[in-house]
This record gives sequence, structure tokens and C-alpha cells, in this order.
Amino acid sequence: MKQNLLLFTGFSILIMFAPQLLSGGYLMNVLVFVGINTMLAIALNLLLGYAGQISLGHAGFFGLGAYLSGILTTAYRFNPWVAMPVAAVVVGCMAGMIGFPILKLKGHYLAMATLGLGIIIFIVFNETVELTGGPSGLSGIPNLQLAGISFDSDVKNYYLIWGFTLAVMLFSLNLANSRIGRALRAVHDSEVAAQVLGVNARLLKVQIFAMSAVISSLAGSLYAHTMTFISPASFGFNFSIELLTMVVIGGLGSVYGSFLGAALLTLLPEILRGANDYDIIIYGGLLIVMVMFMPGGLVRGIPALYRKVIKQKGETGHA
Amino acid sequence: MQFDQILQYTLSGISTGAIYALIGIGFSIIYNATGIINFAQGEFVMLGGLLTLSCLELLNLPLWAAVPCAVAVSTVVGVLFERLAIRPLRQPTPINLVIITIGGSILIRGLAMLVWGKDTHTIPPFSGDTPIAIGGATILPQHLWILAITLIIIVINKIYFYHTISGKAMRACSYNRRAAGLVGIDVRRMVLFSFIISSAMGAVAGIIVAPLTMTAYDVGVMLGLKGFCAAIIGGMSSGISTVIGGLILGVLESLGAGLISSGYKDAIAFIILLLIMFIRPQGLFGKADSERV
Amino acid sequence: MNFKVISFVTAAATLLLSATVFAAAPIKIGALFAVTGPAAFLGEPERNSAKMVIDEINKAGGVKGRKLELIVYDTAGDATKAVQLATKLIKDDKVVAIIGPSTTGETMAAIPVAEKEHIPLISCSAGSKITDPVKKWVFKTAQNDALAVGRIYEYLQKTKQTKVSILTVSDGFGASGREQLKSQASKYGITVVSDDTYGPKDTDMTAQLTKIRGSHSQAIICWGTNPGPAVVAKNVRQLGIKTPLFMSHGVSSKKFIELAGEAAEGIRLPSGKVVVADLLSGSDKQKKSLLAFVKDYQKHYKAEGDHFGGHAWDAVMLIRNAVENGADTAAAIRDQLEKTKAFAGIGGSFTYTPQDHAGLGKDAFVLVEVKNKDWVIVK
Amino acid sequence: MLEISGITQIFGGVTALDTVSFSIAKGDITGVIGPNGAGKTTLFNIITGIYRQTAGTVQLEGKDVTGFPPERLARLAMVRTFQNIELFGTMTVLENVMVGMHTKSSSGLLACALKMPWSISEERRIREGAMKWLEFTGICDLADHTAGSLPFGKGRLLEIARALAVGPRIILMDEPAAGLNSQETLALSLLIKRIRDLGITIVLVEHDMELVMDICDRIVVLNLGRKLKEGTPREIQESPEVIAAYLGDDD
Repeated sequence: MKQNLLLFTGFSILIMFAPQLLSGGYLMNVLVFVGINTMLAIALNLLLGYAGQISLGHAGFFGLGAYLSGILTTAYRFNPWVAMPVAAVVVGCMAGMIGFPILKLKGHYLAMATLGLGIIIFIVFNETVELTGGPSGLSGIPNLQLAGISFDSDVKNYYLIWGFTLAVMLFSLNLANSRIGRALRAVHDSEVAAQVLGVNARLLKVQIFAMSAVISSLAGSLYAHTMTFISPASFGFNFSIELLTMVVIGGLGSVYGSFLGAALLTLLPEILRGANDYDIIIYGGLLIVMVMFMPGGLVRGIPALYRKVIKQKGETGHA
Repeated sequence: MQFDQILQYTLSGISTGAIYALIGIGFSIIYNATGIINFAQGEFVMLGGLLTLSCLELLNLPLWAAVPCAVAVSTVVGVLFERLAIRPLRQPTPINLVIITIGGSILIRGLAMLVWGKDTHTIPPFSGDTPIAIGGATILPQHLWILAITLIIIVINKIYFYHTISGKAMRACSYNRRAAGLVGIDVRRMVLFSFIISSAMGAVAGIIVAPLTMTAYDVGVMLGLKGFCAAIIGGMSSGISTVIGGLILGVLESLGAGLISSGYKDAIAFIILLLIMFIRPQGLFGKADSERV
Repeated sequence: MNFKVISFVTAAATLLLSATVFAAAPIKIGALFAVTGPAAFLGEPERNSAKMVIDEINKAGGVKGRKLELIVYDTAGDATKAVQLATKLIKDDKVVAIIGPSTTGETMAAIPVAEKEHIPLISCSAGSKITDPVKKWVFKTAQNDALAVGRIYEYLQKTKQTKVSILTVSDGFGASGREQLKSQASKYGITVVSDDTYGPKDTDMTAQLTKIRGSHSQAIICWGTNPGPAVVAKNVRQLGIKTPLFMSHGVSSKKFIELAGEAAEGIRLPSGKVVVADLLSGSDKQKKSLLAFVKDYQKHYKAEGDHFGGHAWDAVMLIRNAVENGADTAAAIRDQLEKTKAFAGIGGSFTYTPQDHAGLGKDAFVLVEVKNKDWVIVK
Repeated sequence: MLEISGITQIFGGVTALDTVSFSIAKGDITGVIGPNGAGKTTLFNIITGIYRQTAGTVQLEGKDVTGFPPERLARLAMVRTFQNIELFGTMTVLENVMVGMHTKSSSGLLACALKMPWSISEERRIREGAMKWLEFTGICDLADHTAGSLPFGKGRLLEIARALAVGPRIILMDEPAAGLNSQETLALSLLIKRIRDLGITIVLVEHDMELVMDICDRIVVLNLGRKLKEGTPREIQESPEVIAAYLGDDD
């Protein structure tokens, strides 16, 4: 418990002073996206890593948050701070309602159903042109403002997004180590045993599905207000898959793993930028190699690697 | 609403659906033998089409030689993929396997982009493109090719899985991999076999649609997705129910586009699929099996 | 006295030094193209053309003794990346102007960055809303969809056809075209009798076309980019539809004719003049630019230059001209761009004013038809 | 306490259970025995709401609970253990038992995630309660081990501790002695008696006749899906038809 708190405090301090340590500029902008993706990866991880339920449609909830925020603030002149929770509540309720029938499905049927859900949402973004602007997107979404500060620069957005991201991390860490988190993991390990002990697996799954959707929606709203422009292409099937990859590469069932996965997959294209058309090949190859050599994800693979290196050093030192 | 319009929608749907079915069967074969949902399945469809193009244009082979050549090369890619990426995996959890196949799919697509560029290409139809009238509707000779080849492949599948030793062994693996291993079936070989069969089938699907739909390095994504859906509607079977799954999807899309709204046609297809799954969570053709505790 | 001499010498030396340094430093121009991803058919020729023309300029000694340096990033057609990379170009690479992005969606996403950082952005995408309303720092070289639609409708009006069916792709390009097709129809006395769409990756459009066949329209207008329209052309032929088929400028390249094969014959579409460069009359002001572009592209890439590449070519040339006129900062380049008058480029003859940052008139498009696997101008 | 009447279960044409009825008295240890395939586990699965029977009713403390899902039965203080112990393998021993306290706690998702004061104190209570049950079963020292790494015998104890944490009035054990050595079996029989001394009614399916005869107050014999006989261990041991059907074939 104490360790957890210490780790989180350390992580927060690191995040807080990162802008001072780094040269700023474009990197700040990338780090803003690392924050948003971390939130999304944690949301999916709650579902996949803790409750063991796959979703191939999470980009849809992300998009719903972004579009609801965008539409409410542009067409209906809502204050962004009001639009954000409204969007989250609406998305949460939708996920809750769809969750009951959809979470009855198991394994690849669930994968397929969530995939279908994501595609349906995507098509709706594309087709309801009057509301969403269709494929050409929705522009002119206002920045968030707080106490006279408008969050319109990368550094300001960095603090805004990471404030939310840290809150989501703390929220999820607490949840994981609570009766609900334990019940979720229990359902994952043996659903029937958990039920016999009085855990309402179905309700719990729906709750966590809804919670996951709410966090995704929040990330979507923040995305909309920092980008000020959104278009359906950002919320398609590919992004759902990318989120899944972040969670698995980072480490299932680990909040810090989600951060590592999100950071790696967001920074990787930046690092590979010089490789031009070869970047897609390197990216694909890296995914394979990562899963092959770090099957437990970065969060378990890095310490193992570290131990290995230390051990080797020790051995050569003695010899 | 005229009858010949409905007929045209249905015919169009069936010919698109047959392709989904072929790709879907490829998904099912690998899934049954290995438990893997192979997200790289669509890439073999792409390889089939583009390799045929290269055989025709660079090697100047006639079509009858280009097709087996392209299928063979795609199969080699499938074997390499299984050998280099799937087999060495230390913790083959289902989710890790999913990520591996996603990685593989990106990798293969990237390589194809380098080899063939980003342009769309087309290959000539097998036997001309003079439309054939059926009732008030028309189809192309290529559609007949598609239906015939789909049919042949299903028959070959049936014979293989029910009347050959290795086919039966593969079915045994799909029921229970551990038990199959215990009775002396070389499970890893069956895994390899499943990749050979399904990459070859994917390639065939890619070749026979290319004259109609054209082909490019990125066609595998969408076709793979639809094939995946067909397989799931069919309950991940490697036989007729996946074919029906594919046809249902194809016809739903076509009718949706024609009768309701072309913009929402994929959404309509997916909504109907979701409803089917809500009513029958074990799949359209799956049998309800109770959990054993 | 002594002091004055020293200070004079120092000042002169500083000036001289800075002048030489200045002359040596290249002018950095950023570019955002969708080189990969679904819009690669735009991004790739754009990148190729931009690189080509920058090379040529530098080989010829640069502009006013200064070289141009082009920094290209691939957005993969993703709006998020476009914003990120626009920021990167401005903050890390310190460019004085940005060319691109390739698609309307990406451009709309990148505009706030350019506006805030005060860097001129010359978009290579067609959406009318990019420059309508006018934004201080944003220009575009791609012809507005509105002009292309106008070309088709003018022709229909002339030939007294009033009922059209439209079939548009459900991406940014198709959506923008669909909007224009519907909004301009009444102006030309045309009614849209059926309105359908298809997905960018769809492989069969017979369902939509069967529906259109039943709608008894006098013309079908399909708005999309390869390969969709080629499938549409084939499907139209399959279904035996005899209604005249029109396409958009999105497929005005040889590639389309190659893909659609026989089915392309007789299809008409509005196009930039690049595909019919050699058929233009000698009096056409653009002819010189067009022929040079086509020849260079063939030499560099062994491929046919198309008007997408032309958008990037125009953008680079516009910046070059601004630099030629003495601008070397972002603000000065913007001001010079706005003064561009009758620059005969690939996309048309550009004249920017403070009220118009699109710069093209209707003459940017000609109506062409596919005949014997090649383009001819429809009179 | 538990009233089973007319339970019939048909699996695809095969009758697994045929109108089985019996009742279990409060505070008793009741053994359900019978040869393999007699339908014992199926009966357990029906009583605990995992299968839905073809016909028949189950009454718990006078309340009709036919068709209740397992989680609802747990709230009515009925819990069970499994033949092949079903532990939460990735969680620690202590956490396993803490899951057992699920129905004894009520903090919702938001309260947990936001660490509301009441959820913090509840968490403390859960931890203390779970430790108490680990002490009761004598596996306190394993609290921080991963459940998946436990030897089978310890796993069995953990499963019982976890079931007890639910605070049951009736507990159903499916072959608790299966896979245990003789020493462990002896300890188990003592543990079961101690559980009974807490006032908890116990029903067990068991093949180990020595254990059954030693601890059970009453025994129900099933054979081929039908109830063959019901009575005290002595009556069962002396019943000729039971001996014929069951004990006779054995040894």
C-alpha cells in the first residue's frame, strides 16, 4: 500500500517537472498525446486486464466523448467544462445499456460485437453531416479555460492533460486494490467461483464497461478541446486496435504498464519518422518482437531485462 | 419496388458474400487448429491479387500459370509467418497471439507497399467482361468464377476434413488440442498445415476478386474484417455455415445499400449482426454448451 | 576620431558577416503530405513534385542567391498527426511557410496552429471551407470543388439535362463534393433525384447503381478518388446503364483509365488542364508551366505528372515568387502571397487578394472525356 | 434448512437426475454418495444455481430459490466449493479470501476508486475478517503467496476459508477430500466438524467412505440419477440395496 503511494508520488513529481527537464517545443505536443493515450489505455485495461473482457471498439467511446463535447460547445454554446461531464454521463449511460446484452457474449463473439459497435459509431460520425460535419470534420471547438487561463499552448495543455491523466491513474490504482477490483480480477480468473461467492459478475462487468467508456469519453472531450478540430478518421477501427496494442505491449492489468505502452506507441512513430516509408515495416516487426521477447508486456519485461543485465554484470565482474 | 431490383441486390450480395465466405473459412481453419484469430488473414488476400499481377506483367506468364504461382508464393509467406512469428512465441496467450498477428499484418502490408507501391492495380477478368443477364439482373462472368471456385473449395475442404488422415487429425485438434496431442497427433504440424491451407485460400480469394474490385497493398484490411465477421456468424466453422455467414453479410449489405441507405449499409449489416448475437449469444449456428465445473 | 573609426569598421564587419551568413542560410519550407495511408494517392505525387521543383530551383542557384530547403513530413492522412507535425515544423524546424496538408480534414485541423503561430500555410486540398471565410495565414492551390461542380452543371444546363443522380464516396473528398452538388443544383435548374454514397474501401456498387437505374435520371455524377470510381464505371457497364456518367477531378489521371479499362470510355469529368496539356491552344497562359511540369515529372519519376502533384508545384512556385519579391520571413511571405497576380501555374491562373485566398476562377477546369483510352477536351 | 423436491435434469435426451427429493436439517452434516455417474455433481450444480434444472424445486430456509443465480444464493448465505478447486490463481491467498467478503461489504465502484472514508474503513474490516478465516483454517502464514502456486491440499483449505468468509449458514462441498493424502484428510474431517460447530449446515459429496461414515449425521445415496436410500450412516451401511448397488461393487 505504502509502496504504491510512494511510486505514484514519484511518478507524479516526474511528470510535473518533465517540461523543465525536456527542451520543450514539439516534444511537449507529443507528450500531450502520450497523456491522452495513457488515459485511453488505462480505460481499456480496466476492462481487458482486470475484468478480462475484450473490446475492439473503444475508439468509438473516445470519439463519442470528442463529438459530444465538440457539438455541445460549438452548436449549442455549452461551456466546455459543462460539456465534458455531460458527454461522459451520456456515454456512460449508453455503454451501460449496451453493456448488458453485449457482455453476455464471450471470447471472439464479444470481440466481434464490440468491433461492430465501434464501426457503427464511426459510420454515424461520418453520416450525420448536419451534426458532426461528416468526413470533413468539426472545427472551431473552443479551448478549455480556467481562472482566466486559456489552455491553448502545448505547455498549458501538457499540465491540463496530465492533471487528468494522473487523476485517472490514481482512480484506477485505487479501484484495482479495492473490493471491486478484487471482484473483477476474481471474475477474470474464475467466473463461476466468483459468482458462488456472491459476486454479481454480469453487473460488475457492465459497471466496469461503463466506467471504461466514461474515461474514454473524458479523454475524447479533452482531445477535442486541445485539438479544437476533430474528424471521424481519428476514431476508426485502426485506433481501437492501436489501443489494444498499447495495453498488451504495456502489460495487462497494470496501470503503469498502460502508461508505458501508450508512451512507446505514441513516441515510436516520432522516432521512426526518419525512416520514411520503412517506418510501417519497423513498427510491425517491433510489435512481433516485443510480444515474443516480453510476453508479459513492458511493465514485467523491463524489470526482468534489468535483472538479467545486473546478473550478467555480476558474473563478468566475478570472473 | 421492382422484382428485378431485388434480384440484382441479392445477386450482388451473394457474389460479394462468397468472397467474405472464402476469407472467413481461412479464419476458421486457423482458429480451429490453433485458437488464434489471425488478423493477418486479409493480407494473404492482398498478396494473392498483387502476386498474380506481378506474374502476369513481370514474368509474362499466362493466367493459368500465374494463379498457382501466386498461391504458392502466398503460401510460402504464410509458412514463414507461422515459423518465424507464431511458433517461437513463449507465452502463446490468445491476446498475445492477436497482437502478433496484428504485427504480422502491418509488416506484410508494409513490405507489399514497398514492392508494389501505393497505387491500385487491376488484373484482367478470367473470361471477358460481357454481362450475363439473369431475369432482370446482370452479373459478370467473373462472378460465376467466384461462385464456382468458392463451391469447389468448400467441396475440397469437406473431403479433406472428413476423408483424409491429416484432415481428421486437424479436426481432432479443433475439438481438443491436448487430447489430440496425447493420441499421437503432431499438433504443431497441424498448426503449420492450417496456416498453409488458409493462406492459400486467402490468396485464391484475392485473385478471383481482383478483376472486379481491383487490388492494392491495403485491400486486406477491409476484406479481412468482413471475412472475420462471416466466420463468426458461421460459428467459426470451416464448412458451410461460414459460407452462409458470408452470404448473409453480403446480402445484408447489398439490400441495406439498395433499400435503406447506402451510407449506413455497413452499420445496418452490423446492427442486424449484433441483434442476432444478442438473441443467440453462442452464434447463429453454434450449439449451446454448458459450462463444466 | 579613433573611436568612430573603430565602431564604423566593427559595424561594417558585422553587417558584412551577417550578410554572408544570411546569404548562406537556406530558407526553410515545411510540407505536410499524406504520403502513406488512404490519401497516399494525393500525398505521394505532391511530395514528389515539391521535391522536384525545389531541386530544380536550387540547381539553378536558388532564389536571390538563397537556397530553399524543404522539410517533408508524412501525415498518413491523419488529422491528429497533421496538427502535431505542423507544430513540429514551426517549433523545431523553424520553417517560414508550410505547404499542405493533402486533405481537407487535415488542413482544417492544422489551420488553428498556423493562425496562432503566424506562419503562412498553403493547403493542397480542395475543400471550399479552407479559405471561406478567408483566414489571414491560409491559402490554397487546389481548385475548389465548387468550380468542378460548376463545370459539370454548366454543361448539363447547356445540354438541357435537369435530373441527376449523385453517388459520392463517404470521405472528406466525397462529402465536400456532395455538399456542392446539392447546394449548386438549383442555381443551374437541376434537381438531384437520388443521393447515394459508398465507402472508400467498398468493392461493389451495383446496389447503389441499381437504385439509381430505377430513378430515371438523365445523368449520373460520381464523386470520388481511385479506385472507387473505376469500380463504379465497371458496375455501370455491367448493369447496362446508358445514362451519361460524370466523374470528379479526383480521377483525372491515366491511372483511372487504366483501372476502369473499357468501362472508362465516354466518361466525362472536369479536370485541371494538366492531363490535356498538349491539346491546349498555344494562347493558353498555363501551357508553358504545364508542359514543363509534365516533362520534369516524367524525367524524375518515370511517371505521368497529375494535377495533385501540380498543387504542390504551384505552392512551391508561389513561395518562390514571394521570396523573389524580397520576402524571407513568415510575415513578409504571407504579404507577398496575397499580392500574387495572374500566376499561371498547374492548377490555373492564381490571383490572390485579401478577400480571396483560393485565387482561381472557373477557367481552372476544362471538361474532358475519355476516348480511345485517352483524354479529349469536350467543347 | 434445504428442501429439494422432484429435481429432474435431462441433458439432450439423457436423464441425469430423475425426481430426486430429500431435505437437509439445520446443523447436520449430510453426505451425498453414489457411484460415478450417479448425478451428484449435477445435483450440486442445480442446487447452487449453476445449472437450470428441467423440473423440480429447491427451497432454502422455507424460501423458494429455484432458478436463483449463484450470486443471489450467496446473499442468502448458501455457498459451495468445487471438486477441482477453483481458486483465483493470479491473486494472493489473502485476496482470495477477501473476495469471499464481497457480500459483507457494500462500497460501490466510485466510492472505491475515490477512496471515500467509509470505503477505507470497510477495506480494513474486510482485511481483518479475511485474516480471521485464514487463521481458522490454519494457512495464515501463506497470506501473501499467489494462490496459483499453492500445493493442492493448501488450495483446498483456502477454498474453504474463502467460502466461510461469505458467512454462510449452509455450505456445499464437492468432494473436499479428493486429491488429499490421509493426513490431510484427517485434518479436513476435524475442520469440517469445527465448521459444523459454528452452526453451519454442511452438505458434502464424497467418495472417501471412511470420512463420510465418520463425520456425517445423515447420508443420501444416489444411483443412476435416482435417490436410492436415505438414512444414518449405520442404516446405509446395513442397507442391502446400497451394498448391492455401491458398496458391493467396491470392496
